[in-house]
Amino acid sequence: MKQAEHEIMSNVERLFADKKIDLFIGYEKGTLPLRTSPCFIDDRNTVRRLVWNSCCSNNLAVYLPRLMLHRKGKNSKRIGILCKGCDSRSVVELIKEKQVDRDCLYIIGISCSGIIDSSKILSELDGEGILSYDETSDSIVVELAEGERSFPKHEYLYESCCNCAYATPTVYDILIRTVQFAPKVAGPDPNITAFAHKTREERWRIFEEETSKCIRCYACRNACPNCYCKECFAEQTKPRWIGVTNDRSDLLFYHTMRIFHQAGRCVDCGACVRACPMNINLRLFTRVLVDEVKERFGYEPGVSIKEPPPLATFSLNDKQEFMTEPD
Amino acid sequence: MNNPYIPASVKIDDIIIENEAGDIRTFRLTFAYKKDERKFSFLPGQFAELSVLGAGECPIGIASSPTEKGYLLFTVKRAGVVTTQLHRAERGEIIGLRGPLGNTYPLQKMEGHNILIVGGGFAFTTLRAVIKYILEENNRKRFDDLTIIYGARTPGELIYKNELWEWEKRRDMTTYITVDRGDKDWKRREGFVPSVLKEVAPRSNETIALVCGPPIMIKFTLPVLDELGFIPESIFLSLEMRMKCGIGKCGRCNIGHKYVCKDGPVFSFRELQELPNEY
Amino acid sequence: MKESPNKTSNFEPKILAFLCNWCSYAGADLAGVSRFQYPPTVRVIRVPCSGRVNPVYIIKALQNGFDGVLVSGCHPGDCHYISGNFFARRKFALLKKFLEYVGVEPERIQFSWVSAAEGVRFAKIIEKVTDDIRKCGPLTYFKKSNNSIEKVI
Amino acid sequence: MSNKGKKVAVLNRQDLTAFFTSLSKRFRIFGPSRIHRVDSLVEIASADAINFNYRNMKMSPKAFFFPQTQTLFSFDNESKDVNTSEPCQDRQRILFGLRPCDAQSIWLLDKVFVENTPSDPYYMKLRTSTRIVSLACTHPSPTCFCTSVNCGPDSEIGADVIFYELNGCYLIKTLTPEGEDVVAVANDIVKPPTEKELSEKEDIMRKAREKMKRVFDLECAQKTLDNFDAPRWARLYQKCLGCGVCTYLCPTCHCFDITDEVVQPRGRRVRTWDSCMYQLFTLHASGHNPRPTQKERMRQRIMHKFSYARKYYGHAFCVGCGRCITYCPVNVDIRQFMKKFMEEK
Repeated sequence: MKQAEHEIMSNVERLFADKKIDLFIGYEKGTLPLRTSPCFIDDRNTVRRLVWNSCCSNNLAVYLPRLMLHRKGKNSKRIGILCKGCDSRSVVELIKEKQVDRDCLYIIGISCSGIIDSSKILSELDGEGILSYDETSDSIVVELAEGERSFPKHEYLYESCCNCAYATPTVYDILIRTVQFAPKVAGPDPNITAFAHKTREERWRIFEEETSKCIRCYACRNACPNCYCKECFAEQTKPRWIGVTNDRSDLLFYHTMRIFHQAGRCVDCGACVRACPMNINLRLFTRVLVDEVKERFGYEPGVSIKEPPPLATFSLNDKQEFMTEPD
Repeated sequence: MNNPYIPASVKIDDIIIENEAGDIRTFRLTFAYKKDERKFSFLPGQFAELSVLGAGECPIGIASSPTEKGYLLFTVKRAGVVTTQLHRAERGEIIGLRGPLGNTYPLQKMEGHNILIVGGGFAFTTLRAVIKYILEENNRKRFDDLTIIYGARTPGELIYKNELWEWEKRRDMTTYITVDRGDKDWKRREGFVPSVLKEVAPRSNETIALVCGPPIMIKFTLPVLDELGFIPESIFLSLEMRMKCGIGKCGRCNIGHKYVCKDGPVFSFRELQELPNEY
Repeated sequence: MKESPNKTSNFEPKILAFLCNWCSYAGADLAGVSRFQYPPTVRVIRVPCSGRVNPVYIIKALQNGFDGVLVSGCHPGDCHYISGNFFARRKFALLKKFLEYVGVEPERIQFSWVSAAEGVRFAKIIEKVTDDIRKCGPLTYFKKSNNSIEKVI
Repeated sequence: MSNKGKKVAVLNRQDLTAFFTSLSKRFRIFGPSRIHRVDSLVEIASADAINFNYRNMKMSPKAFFFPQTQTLFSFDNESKDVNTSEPCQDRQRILFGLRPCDAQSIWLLDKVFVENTPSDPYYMKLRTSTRIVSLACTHPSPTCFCTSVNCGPDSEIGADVIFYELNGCYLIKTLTPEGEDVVAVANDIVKPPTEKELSEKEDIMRKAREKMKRVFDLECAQKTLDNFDAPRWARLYQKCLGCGVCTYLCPTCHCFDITDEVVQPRGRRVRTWDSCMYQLFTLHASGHNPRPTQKERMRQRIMHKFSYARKYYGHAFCVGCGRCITYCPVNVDIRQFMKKFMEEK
């Protein structure tokens, strides 16, 4: 991991030196244990702040649409961005949806071996103060007041990383290969299939119970790179689609529609699940659309820039088994 | 314990369409219950929250002066959800009114001084209130001469037209009415309010200036007032911010540590210079 | 979610139908003109094309008291705007799968193709949709109630 | 913390259940309990439902007085007649186990909703029917910084009664008249404190305070804070996503929105939480927005808590609970901001 960090720093330093980029978005050390934080580097001598480890969880592509808006017209150089596999797929989606143009970006891709869910480790330590943490190739070593504890990485990954099929970025200008430790083979997620086999009433009860925890803080929407609308349907007043209260039915409406707006676009990076302060298991509901789009249209978002998004195109012989026919 | 969020019900007595485009209307409201009317004592410069049940509330300056007994005037431009509903209301309907809110123009400070009133567009509502208050017979002698400079984009956009022509004829005040672009039968002055102000150049000593208008007009009027020798303490601005509660609690209308709904909407330019310019 | 077992036949479901102006609306018109009988449970909204129906409208309908929604458009290939119903077909495929997955009865949201000449087909589809939704019973778990209890604790 | 004048008593740990059963006759008791690994303040029936080893609740207690959704009044949408009958509040409530920082945050909210005239009747109704029993902190979590914002693990501001957890017993200090009739219920099972217990409490508290070294000094950060156009504002906001997590979880954030909601035939005017970090918070109907980008909004949040509130209410509106640090999706850390303001001259 340290070697990858140096590679990133030297690349970014060279890019600044050659005046190719005037801003680089990467990760810096977080102020909380097992957390990193996005950072915006705009000159050479602060490149030292950049880090790379298994806690670089945020999807940095979320900043690109607003930066593009901000830079329109000004002849600024390119934006550098560090992309893991899922982040690069988000960048591809943003390029496809004309929010970001490819030649305004300088993408440093980094193959990723899965990101650690710090809340899983912290809840096991039950609030114990972590003095410092270090990382070996396959486990996280945490130093506590009374000694050390090590946590094997593959047991504490985010669900999205557990069956990630794109550990290597799909678009990049430079690729940094870290020591590759392949996560489990990408297959259907066990607790998603378990949910799908429950009875209809049971599934609805879980959906209603999960969404009723929502406090309408919109962290899931603002953390998602695909959610860049200037005015979200949830906040429109002319017409007002949904109420502003945390009324049970408004929460169902909001989550149903926000998730459905990701149909055929969601790259399953897990940013919404990480951002939610109320631990709503959003992935339980977003994942079904990812699988359905793959199975029905054979399309995976964020893979190739040229392939049109599924809902922006059609084929004459799309399956229509769901249509109602009079008996 | 009285509840500051419950609106008093008022009846719409009359609706006057003020401009040609028809998106500015003046509502003449009378209180449905006498006890609300007694409680509603206000001075020029204050505003109130007009409330349409089912749509919401919007803060509108009180355009009538306390000297006009028995009714209240509110001039509303159709812009958002509530104002659109208001513009759909007909005569005789009951709507809600919460107030009076905010502070007033500095009437004590203005006594014994000349008054310069600079207004623009449809933000002439509270200025009309203070003009009517000054022109009241027993109030008029408390103030020296009164100069009004009021302008709008086109002749059709001028509001309170009949009162404007009346004020022009009066001798105890001087009124300059201008438009940015006149049409063929516009005989009066043409030009932006700040340039007319520079041309008219009223004396600045012993004079209090009240300014209210769109941000662009204020931006160009203040330097002209400065050239004419007006000190920041004697320039007063009535500001407009997004508001919801109107009683300094919902945290939305602050400029620095002051709440425009409670410590304003009228601020002296001196106060505004101390506050961060985020309005 | 208390599933009210109101399966008795006297429950009259309220169904919203988005009918595409060029085919389904004309088909419904034909059904009416030729006096084909079908249950009066459907309120119709005419839309220029089935592709114009935004899923927000469908969820809004379920929230405001409808028991089911039908969207009907031209047969693939007949669309006045050439590809409106093709895009719609993909969108509805995903919407139906998603709502079914989270626990809404699949019969509550139905999509169909009805051409301008198929008055009989339109009447039969309305009958089928009404029976399906009558079996599901009134939609209570999505409806917005106006005495929503506040979490004042 | 001076002990003179304030009634101090000691309650053995085993008598806690008896204390609760007699309390629950007169009060509805809300206490900390862990549900799906989340500590929250919920209504509890008996003492053993309380789980005592919690750092702090995830949600701040403001929801008990200023709920996320509150009906101001309801009306019939056809006849437009208004019904302002508020829901009746039955038995008095006790919030047991509030941390001192949360108790102080309620004291700050009182400044906004009660002391700032006209006072808010909805808040008053919930506030006057509730008593706060706080539990002093013995081992603060890494994100706590209450000692830097003149609050502390044993701060008594805002609480009616404060419990100090010693080994084997609790030292109870009554702080307000309302607190007296909470402790009066346990008069027969409490005993006066011995010298040993008092000194034990002092050094437990000293140890807790030392665990949290002061991160920044509010006074000297204040001076550089007011430099409104300082270049650092342009760097601090960049990673903020503009979501509402920090403001909705913050115990002292009190901004709200008032909207009308109609479900035919009835309608209601409802007050809901709002956040200065949202884009539409200050958007005028004309399209003008005094705070157009996230830079102004982040600046507003920091300035309101540490500068404007001090000028308007005389006290910084931050109690150092650390929720905005723990739950921010991009790890924006308010302590880091304040340290930067301190270092800058």
